Amino acid sequence: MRSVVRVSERVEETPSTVTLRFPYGPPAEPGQFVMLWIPGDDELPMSLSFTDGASKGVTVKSMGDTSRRIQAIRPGDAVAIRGPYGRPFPTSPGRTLVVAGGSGSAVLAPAVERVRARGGSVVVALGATQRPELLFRERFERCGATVRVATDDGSEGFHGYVTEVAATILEEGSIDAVWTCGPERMMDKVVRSAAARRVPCFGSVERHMKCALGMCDACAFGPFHVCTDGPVFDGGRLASVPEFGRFHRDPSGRRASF
Amino acid sequence: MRSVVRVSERVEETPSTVTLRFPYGPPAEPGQFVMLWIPGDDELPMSLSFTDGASKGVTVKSMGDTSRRIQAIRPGDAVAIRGPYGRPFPTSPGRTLVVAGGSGSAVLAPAVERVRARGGSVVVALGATQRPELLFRERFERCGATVRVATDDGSEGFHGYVTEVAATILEEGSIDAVWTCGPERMMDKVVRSAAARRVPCFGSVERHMKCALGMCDACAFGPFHVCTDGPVFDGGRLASVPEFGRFHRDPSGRRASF
Amino acid sequence: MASVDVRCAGLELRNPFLLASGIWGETGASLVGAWRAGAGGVITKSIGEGPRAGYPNPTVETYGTWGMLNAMGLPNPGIDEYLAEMAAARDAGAVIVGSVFAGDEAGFARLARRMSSAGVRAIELNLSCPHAEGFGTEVGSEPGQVERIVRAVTAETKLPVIAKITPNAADPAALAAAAERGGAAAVSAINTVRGLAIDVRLKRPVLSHGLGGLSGPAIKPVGLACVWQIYERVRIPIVGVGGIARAEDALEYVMAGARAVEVGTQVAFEGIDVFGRLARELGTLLDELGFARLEDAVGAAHGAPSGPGARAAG
Amino acid sequence: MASVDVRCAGLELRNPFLLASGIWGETGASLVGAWRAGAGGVITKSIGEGPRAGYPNPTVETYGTWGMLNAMGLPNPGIDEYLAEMAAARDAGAVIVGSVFAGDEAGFARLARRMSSAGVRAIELNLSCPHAEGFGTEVGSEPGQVERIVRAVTAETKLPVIAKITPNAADPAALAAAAERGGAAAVSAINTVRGLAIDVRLKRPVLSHGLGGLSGPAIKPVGLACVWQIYERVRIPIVGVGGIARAEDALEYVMAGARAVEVGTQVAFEGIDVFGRLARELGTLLDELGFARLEDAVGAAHGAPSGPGARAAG
Ligand SMILES: Cc1cc2nc3c(=O)[nH]c(=O)nc-3n(C[C@H](O)[C@H](O)[C@H](O)COP(=O)(O)OP(=O)(O)OC[C@H]3O[C@@H](n4cnc5c(N)ncnc54)[C@H](O)[C@@H]3O)c2cc1C
Ligand SMILES: Cc1cc2nc3c(=O)[nH]c(=O)nc-3n(C[C@H](O)[C@H](O)[C@H](O)COP(=O)(O)OP(=O)(O)OC[C@H]3O[C@@H](n4cnc5c(N)ncnc54)[C@H](O)[C@@H]3O)c2cc1C
Ligand SMILES: Cc1cc2nc3c(=O)[nH]c(=O)nc-3n(C[C@H](O)[C@H](O)[C@H](O)COP(=O)(O)O)c2cc1C
Ligand SMILES: Cc1cc2nc3c(=O)[nH]c(=O)nc-3n(C[C@H](O)[C@H](O)[C@H](O)COP(=O)(O)O)c2cc1C
Ligand code: FES
Ligand code: FES
Repeated sequence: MRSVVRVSERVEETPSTVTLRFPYGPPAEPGQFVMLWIPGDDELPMSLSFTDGASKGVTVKSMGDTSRRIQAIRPGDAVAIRGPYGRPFPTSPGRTLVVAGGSGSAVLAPAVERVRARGGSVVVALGATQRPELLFRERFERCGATVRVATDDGSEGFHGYVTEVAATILEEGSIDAVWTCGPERMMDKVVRSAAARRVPCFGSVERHMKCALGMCDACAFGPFHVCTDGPVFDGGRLASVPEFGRFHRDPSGRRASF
Repeated sequence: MRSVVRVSERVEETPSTVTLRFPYGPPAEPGQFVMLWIPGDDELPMSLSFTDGASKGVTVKSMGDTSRRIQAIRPGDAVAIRGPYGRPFPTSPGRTLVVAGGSGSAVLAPAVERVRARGGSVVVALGATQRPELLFRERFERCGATVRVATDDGSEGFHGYVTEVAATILEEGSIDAVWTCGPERMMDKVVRSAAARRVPCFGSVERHMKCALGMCDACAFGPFHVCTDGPVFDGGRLASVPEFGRFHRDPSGRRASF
Repeated sequence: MASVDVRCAGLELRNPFLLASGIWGETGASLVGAWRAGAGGVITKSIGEGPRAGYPNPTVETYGTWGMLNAMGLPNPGIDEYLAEMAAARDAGAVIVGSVFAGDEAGFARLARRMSSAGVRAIELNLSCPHAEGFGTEVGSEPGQVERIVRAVTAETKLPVIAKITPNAADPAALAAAAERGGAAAVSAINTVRGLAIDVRLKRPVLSHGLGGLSGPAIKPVGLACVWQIYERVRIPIVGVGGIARAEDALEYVMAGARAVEVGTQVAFEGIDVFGRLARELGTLLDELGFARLEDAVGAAHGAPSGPGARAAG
Repeated sequence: MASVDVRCAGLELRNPFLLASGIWGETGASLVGAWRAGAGGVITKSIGEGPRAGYPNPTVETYGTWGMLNAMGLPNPGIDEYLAEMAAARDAGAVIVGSVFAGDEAGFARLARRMSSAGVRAIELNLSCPHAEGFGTEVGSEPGQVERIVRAVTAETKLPVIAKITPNAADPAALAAAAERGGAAAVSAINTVRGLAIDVRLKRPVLSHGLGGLSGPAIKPVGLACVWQIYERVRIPIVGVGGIARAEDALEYVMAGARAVEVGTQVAFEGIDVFGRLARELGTLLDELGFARLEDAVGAAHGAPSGPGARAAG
C-alpha cells in the first residue's frame, strides 16, 4: 500500500511554505490527503496541493521540527506515500466562495482549479499574516478565480482578518457554496456566517493522525474520524461537533485547547 | 475453497459402483477430479463422472473400507467438495477410441459425451470382470458412441481382456486418438499399442493424494505430480515414467508394486 | 431468527460482537459510535496510569484486506482523563468493558479499582500486547505472573475480570489456566501476533518501533487454535479474538469454544457498520445451520467423532 | 545484473532460494525437479527412522493465495528407503540438505549419521513442526533441549547442521541462541505457526488432526520478526522461511538478517517455476536498489537510524 517515490521538484512558495512534487499514480480528488513518511523520521498527514495526473504534490508549512525537516527534503530524496485518503470537496458548479487562511490554500487550490475547469465561478478570500505569505495567489488567478486579499499587518489588501472579507462577499449575495480551510477558529467563524445565510459550507479539518484508516481513534472529532469521515466536513457536521474550534487531542488522546 | 453440499441422488450403477450426485457450481472439464471429504472420515480424490452444469457427480467403486463407506452415503447426507483439480482429456474432433477398464468408465463417460456433442465419433472398448459390471454402457450408447464389450468371464462380448478388443480396433485403422482409464497394467498395454501405431494416446492415472495442490509429493509419479500434471497424461509422458504400470506409493511414500 | 444474544462472564450481550480494545476506544464519543453501530459491547482502549503518546508514526502497515501490522505503543490519555471520556458512553447505555495495562500487579490493581468506579461492566487485562517494553506480553507470558496479576485485580474489584492472553507463547492454554486459578471470570484470546515488516527500498523496518503485532484474517487460524486449546483446559468462558470479518469466522470461534468474540481490524477495512452486518448475518447463518440460539453452538466442534468410520459410528 | 549467489553455513548456493522441507521432497525425482526448476538448493521432506503414513486426509486448508493450514503428520518412507530416493537427486548434481526429525537426541544423531552418508551437503533438524505429538515443537521449544539435540547431532556428523526454529514460543531467539551454543552452523526460521480451521457447516475441525500449521504470506511478518530477533542474538547465519512469494519478500528476510531463504507454500500456489522466477526477479530488484551482490544486503535493515531527525543525522 505504500509507495516509495523520489521527490522530483521542490518549490519555495512563500517564506514559510514549500511544495514537494513527486510521481504518484493513484487517482486523487481535491481535499484528499496522503500519509507522507520521511524515512527514519515521522509519518504525517498532508493534503494534496496537486491532485491531477501522475505528478502529485504537497505544500508544507513550517510549524515545528518535523515540518521543518520535511521542508529540508531535496529533489532526489526518497519518501514513502500511502493514500489518498478521506473525503474530498464536493465540486458543484455555481458560484463558490473560498476562504483560505494561511496554508489553507494548499488544500483549496486544486479544488478551485477543478471547479473552474468545470465552469464554476470562484471568488477566493485569501488571508495571511503578511503579503509574502499569500499562498497560491497567482495559481488562483491563473485559473480564473477572483482573489480578494486580507493581511494581518495590512501589507496587502484588507488590513485584518480574512473572515471579514469573506463576510462582506457573503453579504453581497449570490454565493452558492463556501469552502474553507485555515485555523479552526477562523473556520468556525466562516461556518457560522454561511449558516446564517443558509449557504452550504464545507471546511477541511486537521487532527493528529496515526492510522489514517478509521481505526486507531487518534483523529477522533466528536462522533467522527477526520481520516475517514473528513477531512472535509459540511458545515452542519462541523457545527455539531463540540470540539470544533475549541480543542483537539494530542497523540495520547488528551484534550488540548486551540 | 471447500463447499459443503448435500447429496441429491444415489444411483447403483453396477453391483460394485455407486454414483452420487450433488449440486456443485464450479465449472469442470471431463478428466478432472475433486477431493471428496466424508465428514469425520477420509477425504479422497474422485474423478467427476458428471461434469456439466451445476449437478456434478462421482461414481465410486467398492474397493476397501473407505469406498464402501462412501457408497453408504444417502441422499441428504452432507459431504465437502474441493476442486475441480487437474488436467482434462483434450477433446478434439475426429475418431476416438476409448478403452475403459472396470470403473475407468467413470472418468471417460463425460469425456465421450463431450466429444460426441462436438461431432466427434467414438468407439468404446468396454471391459469388466463380468456382464453386470459393465459401467455406463447405456450412457455411451445413448450419446451415439459405438460400444464393443469384453468380459473376463465371457458373460458378454469378447471373452478376455479389453486390451485385445482395443488392439483389434486400432488395427482396423482410422483412429485419431486413444483415451484410456483402468488398471495401470491395462493402460500400459494400451499406451504401447497406440505408440506402435503412432496414434496420440491419453490415460488417466491414480495415485495416493493428500493436498491435490502439487505440493506434498504424495502423488509423485516420476518427475510429475498426478494432481497437477495429471491425472490425464499423454502416452509419451506415461511411457517415460519408470513407475507407470510398475509401482505406486503408499501414504508414507514407500514404493508398492501393482 | 435464531437468537444471537449471549451471557458471558456475567455480561448480558445483545450479540456476541464486542469492539476489540485499541479500535475506536480512545474517546467516549467513539465508544458510543460503536455501540450505536450495533456492537454487543465495547472494550476501551487499554488505559494506563498516566498519559502515553505511543510510538511515533509509522504505526501501521496493511496487507490487502487480510492482514495488518501495528505498533501503536499503547497511546492513551491516562486513567484520570479517560474516566471523563467514559461518562458519555455510560450515559448512552453502552455495555462497556474497561481495558487496562500496567507493568506489575499493583498497577493493574489500582487501575482496575479506578475503572470499576466508571460504570464499566467488566475489566479486561491486557497481558498480551506484543510490542510494548515492560507491558503486555512482557508481563503476560509466564503463568505464575499471570496468576498473580489476576489475583491482585480480583481482590480489588467485584466486576468480572477478563484476562487477555497472548498467542506469542509455547502454551497459551497454560496462561489461560493460570488466569482461571487467579480468579478470572473469563479469558479473551488472542492479542496480536508478533510480526515485522521491512521496506526494502528504504532498507528499514516500516514501523517506527520495528516489531509490531499482526492482526486481521491472517491470524484467525492462530486465534482459533488458542481458543480450541484453552477450551480443553479451562472451565471459564472464552472470548475469541483475531481475524473476524464474517459471521462464519465468529461461529468458528464459538464452535471452538468461545461464548463471545471481539472485532478489531475489520473496522479499518470496512468501517463501523461491520457490527450491524455481523449481527444480522450471524442470525441468518444460525438459522441455516439449525441452531435456535447462539449459545447452543458453543464448543460444538469439540468431540465430533472422527477417524475412519466415524461417520457410520457417529 | 547483481549476483544472487550466496555462501551460507558452508553451502555455496547459486541463489538463496531453497526448496523448503515438506514440499516436493518426498521422492528423488521431485528433488531433481525442484533443482532443475532453478532452486538454489533442495531440502528433503523431514525423514524419520521408520516409515510414517502421516495423518489421514483432510490434511490441508487454503486461504485465498495468502495462507495455508496443514497437518500432514510427518509422512515419510523412513530413512532406509529414503536413502535410495536421494541417490537420484545427488547424481543430478543438486545441492541437497537432508531434513530429519526424531523424538530425542539419540534418534536425531542416528538419523544425521545416516543422512551424512547420502551425499547431502548439510542437515536440517526439524525442531519445529507444530502438530506432531512427540516431535517437532514438542522437542524444540525449550532451549536446553534444543542445545542438547544440536550437540548430539554435531558430534555425529561433519556436515553443517541447521536447526529449524519454531515461532510458537515466547522467545524464538533464545532457541536460536541455544542451537548456536550446541554447535549449529546455522538456524532456519520459521516453521509453520500453530493454527486451526473449523468448518461451521460440518461443526468440526477441517484437518483430521485438528491443530495444524499456518504457512504462506500470512506468516511472513511472523517469520521476519523471528529472523530480526535472532539476528540480534546470534552470529551464525540465518535461513529465512515463511510466506515468501516475491523477490521482495526474500529481500525483506535478507535485510532482516537472513543469508538464504526457503520457499514452500508458494509452490502450491504457483508451481515449481516459482524458483526460476524468484531468482530472476531478485537480480533485477538488487540492481534497482543498487546492490552489486545479495550478500551486501544481509542485515541491511538493522541499525538504520530512526526517530525524529534521523534522516538529517543519517
Ligand atoms: C488531513 C490533514 C491534512 C494536512 N495537510 C497539511 C498540509 O497540506 N500542509 C501542512 O503544512 N500541514 C498539513 N497538515 C498538518 C501536518 O500534518 C502537521 O500537523 C504539521 O505539519 C505540524 O508540523 P510539525 O510536526 O512540524 O509541528 P510540531 O510543532 O512538531 O507539532 C505541532 C503539532 O503538529 C501536529 N502533528 C504532529 N504529528 C501529527 C500527525 N501525525 N497528524 C496530525 N498532526 C500532527 C500535532 O498537533 C502537534 O502538536 C495536515 C494535517 C491533517 C490532519
Ligand atoms: C485422480 C483420481 C481419481 C479417482 N477417481 C476415482 C473414481 O472416479 N472412482 C473411484 O471409485 N475411485 C477413484 N479413485 C480412487 C479413490 O480415490 C480411492 O483410491 C479408492 O476409492 C480406494 O478406496 P478405498 O480407500 O476404499 O480402498 P482401500 O482398500 O481402503 O485402500 C486401497 C487403496 O486406495 C488408495 N487410496 C486411499 N486413500 C487414497 C487417497 N487419498 N488418494 C488416492 N488413493 C487413495 C490407496 O492406494 C490404498 O492403498 C481416484 C483416485 C485418483 C487419484
Ligand atoms: C491498531 C490496533 C490497536 C490495538 N490496541 C490494543 C490495545 O490497546 N489493547 C489490547 O488489548 N489489544 C489491542 N489490540 C489488539 C486487538 O484488540 C485484537 O486483539 C487484535 O487486533 C486481533 O483482533 P483483529 O484481528 O479483529 O484485529 C490492538 C489492535 C490493533 C490493530
Ligand atoms: C505441506 C507442508 C509440509 C511441511 N512439512 C515440513 C516438514 O516435513 N519438515 C519441516 O521442517 N517443515 C515442514 N513444513 C514447513 C515448511 O518447510 C516451511 O517452514 C513453512 O511452510 C513456511 O514456509 P512457507 O510459508 O514458504 O510455506 C511443511 C509445510 C507445508 C506447507
Ligand atoms: S488516524 Fe486513526 S482513526 Fe483516524
Ligand atoms: S496430492 Fe499433494 S502433490 Fe499431489
